[in-house]
Amino acid sequence: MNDANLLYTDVETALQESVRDLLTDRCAPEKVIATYDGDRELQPKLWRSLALDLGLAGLLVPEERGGAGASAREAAAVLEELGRFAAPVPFLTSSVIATEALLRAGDDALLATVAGGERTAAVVVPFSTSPDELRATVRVDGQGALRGRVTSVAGAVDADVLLVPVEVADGVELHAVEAGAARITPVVSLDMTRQLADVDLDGASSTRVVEDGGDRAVRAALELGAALMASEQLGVAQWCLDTTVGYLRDRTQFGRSVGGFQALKHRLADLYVMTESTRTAARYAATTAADDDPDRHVAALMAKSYCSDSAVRAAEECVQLHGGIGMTWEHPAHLYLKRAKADQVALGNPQATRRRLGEVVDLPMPTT
Amino acid sequence: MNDANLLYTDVETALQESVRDLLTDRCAPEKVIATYDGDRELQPKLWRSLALDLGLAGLLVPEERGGAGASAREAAAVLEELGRFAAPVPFLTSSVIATEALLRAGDDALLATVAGGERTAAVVVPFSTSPDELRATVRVDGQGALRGRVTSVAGAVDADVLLVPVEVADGVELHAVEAGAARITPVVSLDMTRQLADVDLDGASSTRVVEDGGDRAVRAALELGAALMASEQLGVAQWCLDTTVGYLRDRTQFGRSVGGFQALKHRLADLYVMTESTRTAARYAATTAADDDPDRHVAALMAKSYCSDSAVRAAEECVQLHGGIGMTWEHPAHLYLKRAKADQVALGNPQATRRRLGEVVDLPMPTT
Amino acid sequence: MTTEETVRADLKTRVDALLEAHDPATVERLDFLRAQFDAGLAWVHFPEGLGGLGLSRAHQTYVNELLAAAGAPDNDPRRNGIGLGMAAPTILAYGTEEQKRRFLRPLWTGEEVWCQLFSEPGAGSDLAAVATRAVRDGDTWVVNGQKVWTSSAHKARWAILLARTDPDVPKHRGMSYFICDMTDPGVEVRPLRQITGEAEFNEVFLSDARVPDAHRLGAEGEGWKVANATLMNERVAIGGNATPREASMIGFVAHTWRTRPELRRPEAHDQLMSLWVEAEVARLSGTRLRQKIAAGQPGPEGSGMKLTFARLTQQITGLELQLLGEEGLRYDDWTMTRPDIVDFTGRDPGYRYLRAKGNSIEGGTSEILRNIIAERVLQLPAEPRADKDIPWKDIPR
Amino acid sequence: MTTEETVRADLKTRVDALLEAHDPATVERLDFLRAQFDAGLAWVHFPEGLGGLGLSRAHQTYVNELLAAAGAPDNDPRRNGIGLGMAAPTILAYGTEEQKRRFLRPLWTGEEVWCQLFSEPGAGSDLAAVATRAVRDGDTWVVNGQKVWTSSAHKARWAILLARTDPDVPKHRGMSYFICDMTDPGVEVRPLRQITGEAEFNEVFLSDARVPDAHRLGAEGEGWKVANATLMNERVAIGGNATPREASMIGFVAHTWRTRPELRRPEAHDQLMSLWVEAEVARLSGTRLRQKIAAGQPGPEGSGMKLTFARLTQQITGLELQLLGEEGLRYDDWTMTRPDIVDFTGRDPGYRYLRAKGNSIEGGTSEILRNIIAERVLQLPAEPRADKDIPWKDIPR
Repeated sequence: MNDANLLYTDVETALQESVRDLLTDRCAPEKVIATYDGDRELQPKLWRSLALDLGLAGLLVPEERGGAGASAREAAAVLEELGRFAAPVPFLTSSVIATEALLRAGDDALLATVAGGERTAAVVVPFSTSPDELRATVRVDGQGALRGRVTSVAGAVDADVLLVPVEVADGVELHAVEAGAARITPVVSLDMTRQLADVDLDGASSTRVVEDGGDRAVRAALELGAALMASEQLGVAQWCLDTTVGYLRDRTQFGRSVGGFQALKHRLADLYVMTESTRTAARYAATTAADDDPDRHVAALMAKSYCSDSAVRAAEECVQLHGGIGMTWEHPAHLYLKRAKADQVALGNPQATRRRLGEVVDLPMPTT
Repeated sequence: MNDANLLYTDVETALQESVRDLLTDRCAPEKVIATYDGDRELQPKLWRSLALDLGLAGLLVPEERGGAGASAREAAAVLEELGRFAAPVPFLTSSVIATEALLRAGDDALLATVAGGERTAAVVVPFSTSPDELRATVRVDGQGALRGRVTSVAGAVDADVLLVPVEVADGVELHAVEAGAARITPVVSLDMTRQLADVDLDGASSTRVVEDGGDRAVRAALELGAALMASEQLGVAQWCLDTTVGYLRDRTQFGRSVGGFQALKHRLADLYVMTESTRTAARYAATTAADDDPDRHVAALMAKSYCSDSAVRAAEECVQLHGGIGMTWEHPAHLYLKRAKADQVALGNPQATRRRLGEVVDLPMPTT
Repeated sequence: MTTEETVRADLKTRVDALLEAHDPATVERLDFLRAQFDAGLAWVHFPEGLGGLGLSRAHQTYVNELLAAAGAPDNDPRRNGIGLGMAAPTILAYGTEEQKRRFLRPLWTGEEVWCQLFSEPGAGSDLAAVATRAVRDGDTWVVNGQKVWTSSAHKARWAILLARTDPDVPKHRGMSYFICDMTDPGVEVRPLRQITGEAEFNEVFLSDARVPDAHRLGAEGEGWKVANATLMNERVAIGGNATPREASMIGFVAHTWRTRPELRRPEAHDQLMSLWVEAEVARLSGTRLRQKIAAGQPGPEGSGMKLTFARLTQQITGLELQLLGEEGLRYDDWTMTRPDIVDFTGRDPGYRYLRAKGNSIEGGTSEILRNIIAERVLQLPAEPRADKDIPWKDIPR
Repeated sequence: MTTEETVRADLKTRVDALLEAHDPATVERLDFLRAQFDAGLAWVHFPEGLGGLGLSRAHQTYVNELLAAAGAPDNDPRRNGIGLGMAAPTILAYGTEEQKRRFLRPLWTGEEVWCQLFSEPGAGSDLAAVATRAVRDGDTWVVNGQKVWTSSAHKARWAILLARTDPDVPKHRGMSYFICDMTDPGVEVRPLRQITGEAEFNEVFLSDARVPDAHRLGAEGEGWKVANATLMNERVAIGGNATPREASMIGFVAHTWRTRPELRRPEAHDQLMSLWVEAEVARLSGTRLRQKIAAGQPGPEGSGMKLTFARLTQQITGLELQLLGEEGLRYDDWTMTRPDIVDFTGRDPGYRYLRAKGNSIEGGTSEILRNIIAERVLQLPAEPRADKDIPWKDIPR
C-alpha cells in the first residue's frame, strides 16, 4: 500500500506522551533492574495504572465489545513507549496477543473482562513460536481435563486466565483456564522484564472458547503480536540511539568530546538511519494491520525481520559505545540488550521469518 | 594441521621479488587497462618472460617430469604477485590448473611441453565451475570427433592446447585438442585481464589423455586452482590496502591528511586485519596442498570462501575510499575490482563453497 | 470558488490561449516552448516575465497535465538537468535583472544546455578547496584551472563556475561564482571515462578562459554562499516519486530468482530476502519522507535515504553477479561511449554492479553524508580542522 | 654437550636437589613453594636471588615439567594473574632492591595476591586522564579517588596504583606509580556487578589512603612510563597457545548443530559456516603469529587478533541464541556472585552472549585497537588532540 500513512497522528502522539509521562514517573530504571533479582514489586501497580487509568488494556477492543475502540496503530504507539522504558508489563501478551485471539474467537464475556483491565490473559505457547509454526501439544483426557505442559510462555506469570490451544481429533480448539488451575513455574529468563514461565496443565479444567479454528485465531494473534512488537523494538532502538548519542556528546576523553571522534560519529549516523528505517517498518506493519490491508502479512514479516535485527544491533552498539559503564548492572543498557535479544528470538526469529516471507512474495527457498 | 608453516620461506620471498621486479618493469597498469580495449600486445611477451625466463611454467612439475620441482607454496607465492599486478597471464589456468590435470592424468609428453613453456594449456570448463560441480558436456560422435560447446572458459584465449573433459558411457575421459582445431571465440568479460572464451569443439579431433577418472583429475585440478587462487586474491587485497593507505595518507582535504580522519582510519585498520587473515587462509591452503595434507580439502574450501569475499571487500573499499578518482578508467583500482569480483564467482562462489564445506566438516545444511 | 479553483481556472484560460495561438500540431517545437515561457507557463513558481506567474511550484503539475493532454511538446528536462535543477534557481536568486533576462529563457527551452564547473581533483568532498584561479583583468576575469566530474560539458553552452578570486583570505571567503561560456577558446573539454567503460562525465581544462565581470553571479568573494544555494537545489531533487514494490534494483534479482529456478540456491536465500526486506523498507521510507514533507515536517532524512540507496544498490548488484554464476563473469561492452542520459539499470548485471559503485560517491560521498547526519541531526561536534581561519594560500596541500 | 644440554643438566640437578630437600609428598605446600623460589626455580628468567637464575623464559617450561612429574605443587597462577603477569615484571624493572626483596617472593608463592588500580570512571580509553590524587605528606602520600574494573581487589593484599601527583604539568607527566596496601583503612572495595549478574570486578574507593614514599615505583612524575611497561606485559599475555579446531566459541554452536538436528535450519547454514570459516582462520592466524614470534618477526598482529576474537565471540554467541530458539530465551542464574576465575564459556549460552560483549571493551576497546593499528602499523596520522601540552588542571573535563 503506497498510501498507508506512516506518520504519527495527533492522537497517537498524545497517547505516547501520556504513556511516557506515566512511565517516567513510575518505571525508573533501577526498579526495572530490580526485577532481575526477583523484586516484582513494581509490576502490579504499574500495570494497573496503564491498564485502568490510561485504559490501555482494552485499546484494541471495539467500543461495543467493551474496549477503547482504537486500532493497531495506537497499540503500536503504546508499545514504542513501553519499549523505550523496557517496561515490565503484559501489554503485548494480554492486550495485544491474547486480546486478538479472543477477538477472533468471539468470546465477548471473557474479552470484556480483559478489555476492562479486570483480568489479564496470556496465550499459552512458547514465546519463540512463529505464527506459521504453531503446534498445539495440550490434549483433553478421558475425564475432560487437560493434559500437557507448555514451556517458556510469556505473560503467564502475570495472567489471571490462560488461553490454551488444545489439539482435538479434527483440529485445534482454544480453551480458557483459570491461572489458579495450572501450575505456573516462573523461569529464569534472558529478559526478566518479560519473564517466561513453564505452564503445567495436567488435570486442569477448562472452558472451550472456540471449537473450530482455534489455531487460526492464535496464528492471527501471534502475527499481530509480531507486527506490533516491531514498535516495541523501535522503542528499544530509539532509546539506545538517544542514550548513546547523549552519553558520547557529554563524555570527554583525550581532552575532546568523545562524540566528536569521527569513527563513532559515523557509527551513530548509521544507527540513526537504521532507527528511522525501523520506524518505517514498524509503522507500516501497524498501519496495514489497522486497515486489515491485504499487505498486512508481508508487512508483519518484514517488520519482524527488520526490526528484530535492528533493535539488537542498536542495543549492542549502545553497550559497546558506552565502554565499561555499559557493561555494568547499574547502567540500564543491559535491560535493552536483553529485551532486544529476546524479542529477536520471540515470535519467529528473523531468518525463519525471511524464509517464510520468501514463500509469501513468490521468492521461495528451493528445496535441496 | 597445527604445524603447517604459514610464513614465507627465503626461497619464496626471493621468488616473489623476482616476479615483482619483472612485473614492475613490464606490466604497467596503463598497459593492463589497455587490454579492456582489446589491446593484447602486452600478454605474449610478458607471459614468455614469466614462463621461460623465470621458469614459472613448470613450477609445479617435478624435475624428473620436466619441471622446476617446486610446490604449491611457491606457486601460491607467484600468484600473490600476479594478483598484486592484476597481471593478464595464464599462469593460473595453464601452470596450475591444466598442469595439475596433466600431472594427475599422467601424460608426461604433453606435460613436458607445458612445463617447458613451449605450449600453454587450458582446461575447458566454464570458469565458474566449482570442483564438486563438474559436469562434462562434450561427447564423441560416431566419427570419433568431438561434439559440444563450452562457454566462458578461462585461459582458452591464450592456449595452444585444450584439455577437454569428455563424457563417455562409463565415465569421463580427458582429451587434448589442438587450439587450432576448435573455434575459440573470445568473450567480452567482466575481468578482461583473464578474458574468457566460448569454445566450440564440434568436429574437432582429439587425443585421449586419460581414459578413466578424467573427472577426478579435473576436479583435483580445479580444487588446486581454487586453493591457490586464494593467494592471487590475497595479492589483490594487499594492493588495494597498500594503495588506499598511501593515497589517503597523501591526500589533503579540509586542511588535514584524509588518512587522519578516524572513520577512515578504522576502516583501514579493519581492512588490514582482514588482509592478514586472508594471508593466513591463503598460506594454509597452499601449505596443505604442498604437503598433500589430509586437511587440504577443508583448507581449499576455507580459502575460497574467505579470500573470495575479502578480496572483493578490499577492492570495493579501495574504490570507495579513493572517491571519484577510483571510479575513473585511468586509475587502476577498477582492474582489481573486476578481478576480485570475477575471482569470487570463479571456481565455486563463496556461498556454494561454504555449503560444500559444511558437508566435509560434518555440519551439513539440512534438507528442506 | 475557492482560491485554488480560481487559480486553476485562470491557468486553464492561459493554457487555452497559448494552445490557440500556437497549435502544437503545426507550430515548431522551439517556437511553442518560447511562447510557453513568454506566457508564464514554463515554471509558474518563477516570477512573471521570467517564464512564471509567481504561483506555487505545485501548480506547474496542473499546467503540464493540460499541455500534455493537448499534445504539446515538452522541454526534455533530462537533457538539461543541471541547467534546470541548479543553474536556474541560482540565477533567479543571485542574478542581476539582465542576467535573468539573458539566460533563463533559452535555458528553459533547452536551446542552451548548462553544466557545472565545481569539483576539482583536489577539491572533492572539500569543495571549498577549489584552486581554479580567476584573476581580474579590467572588466573581465582570466580563469585557469582544472575541473572534473562535469556531465554534459561537451553539449553545454554555459557553465556555472566556482573559482578562487582571493587567495589571501580564508578559503570559504575567497571564492566567486561565475557564468562561464563553454565556447570560449580557453575551455577544453575531455571525456572522463569511468570504470564501466563509458564516459558519463568530463574533465574541463580552463586555460586563460575569459569571463566578463557581468557574468559574475553574486558579490565578489561570496561564491561559497552562492554555491551552497546551488547544492541545496541538488539535494532537493533526491527523494523523487513513489515507486511500486520491486521497482528498484532488487527487482532484477527477484525477477531472476522467479524466472530461472535453476539459479536458485538455498544458501543464497537469506541474503536475497534480507536485501528484499531492506529494499522494501527503503522504498517505504521514501514514502514516509514524502509524507513528512507534505505534512510540513521536512527533515534531514534525505541524506539517510541516499546512504541507504547507495549501500543497497551495491549489495544487491553484488549478489546478482554471484547468483548468475557464469553469466556474471561476462560483460556487455567496454567500448567508450558518451551517453546522453545516465541509466543505472539499463545495461547488463556487470554494468549495474560497476555503476552502483558511484552511488556512494557522486552528489556527496557516503562519508560526508554520515558527517552531515552526525553533526546536523545528532548534534555531535564537528571535526577539528585547521583550514577555516587561515588564508587559503597558507593551508597545507 | 651443547650449551642447551648443559643448562638442562644443571637445571635437572637443581630440581633434584630441591625435591630431595623438600619432598612434595610430605612438606607443606607453601614451604615447598618458598623453597622453590629460593632455589631460583620459580621463574628462571628472573635474576638470581629473586626466584630466578637469569636464564631464558623458555627454560621454565622444562623446570615445570620436571616438578609436575614429581608431583610438586604449583603456585596456582590463575589466582594471581595481575601479580604474576603485570606487577612482578614492573617491580623487577622499576623497583628498588628493597622493593624487589620485599614483594616478589610472597607474590610468586601466592601468599600475597595483587590487583591493579589504573582505570577510573573518567579515565577509560584515555588512561592518562587519571584523576586520583596523591598528595605528599612528609614521607607518605595521601591518596583520594575512585578506581574501577579492578579484578581480585577483594582478595588482594597489594595493588599497583597510578595516581596524579602533579596537576600543574601536562597529563602524561604528572602521574606517579605506587604500591598500595589494600588493607589500609582508606581503601574500600565494592563489588562491581556486570550485565551477566555476577561481579567479576570491583570499584575501589580511596579516601585518605596512605602510601609510604618507599612504595613509589619509579621516579615521581614517571608513572605513565611505568604504567606503559605494565600494560606491555598485559598485551604479551594475549595470543596464548595453540588450540585445536573448534576449541573456541564456535565449538559450542558446531556441537549443537551436530547433536541436535531438530534445530538445524537451512536459512542459518551460511551464517554458521561463515563464522566457522572465520573462527578457523582466526585460530590459524594465532598459529601464524606464534610462528612469527618464534622466527623473530614479532609484529603488531596481537591487536588485530584481539579485534577479531571479540567480534567473532559476539557474532557466534548471538547466532547460538537464535539457533536455540526457545532455549535461548532462558538464562541460568542472575544471582550476584563474585567468581574467583573468569570463564567465558563455562555457563549457559545466554551467559556466553552477554559476557562476550565485554571482549571488545576490556584490555583495550576495539576502537582503541583500531586506532593503534591505523597509527602504528599503517602509519596514518594520529587524532588531533588538545590535551597533550597543557597542564592537567586546565584540560576540559
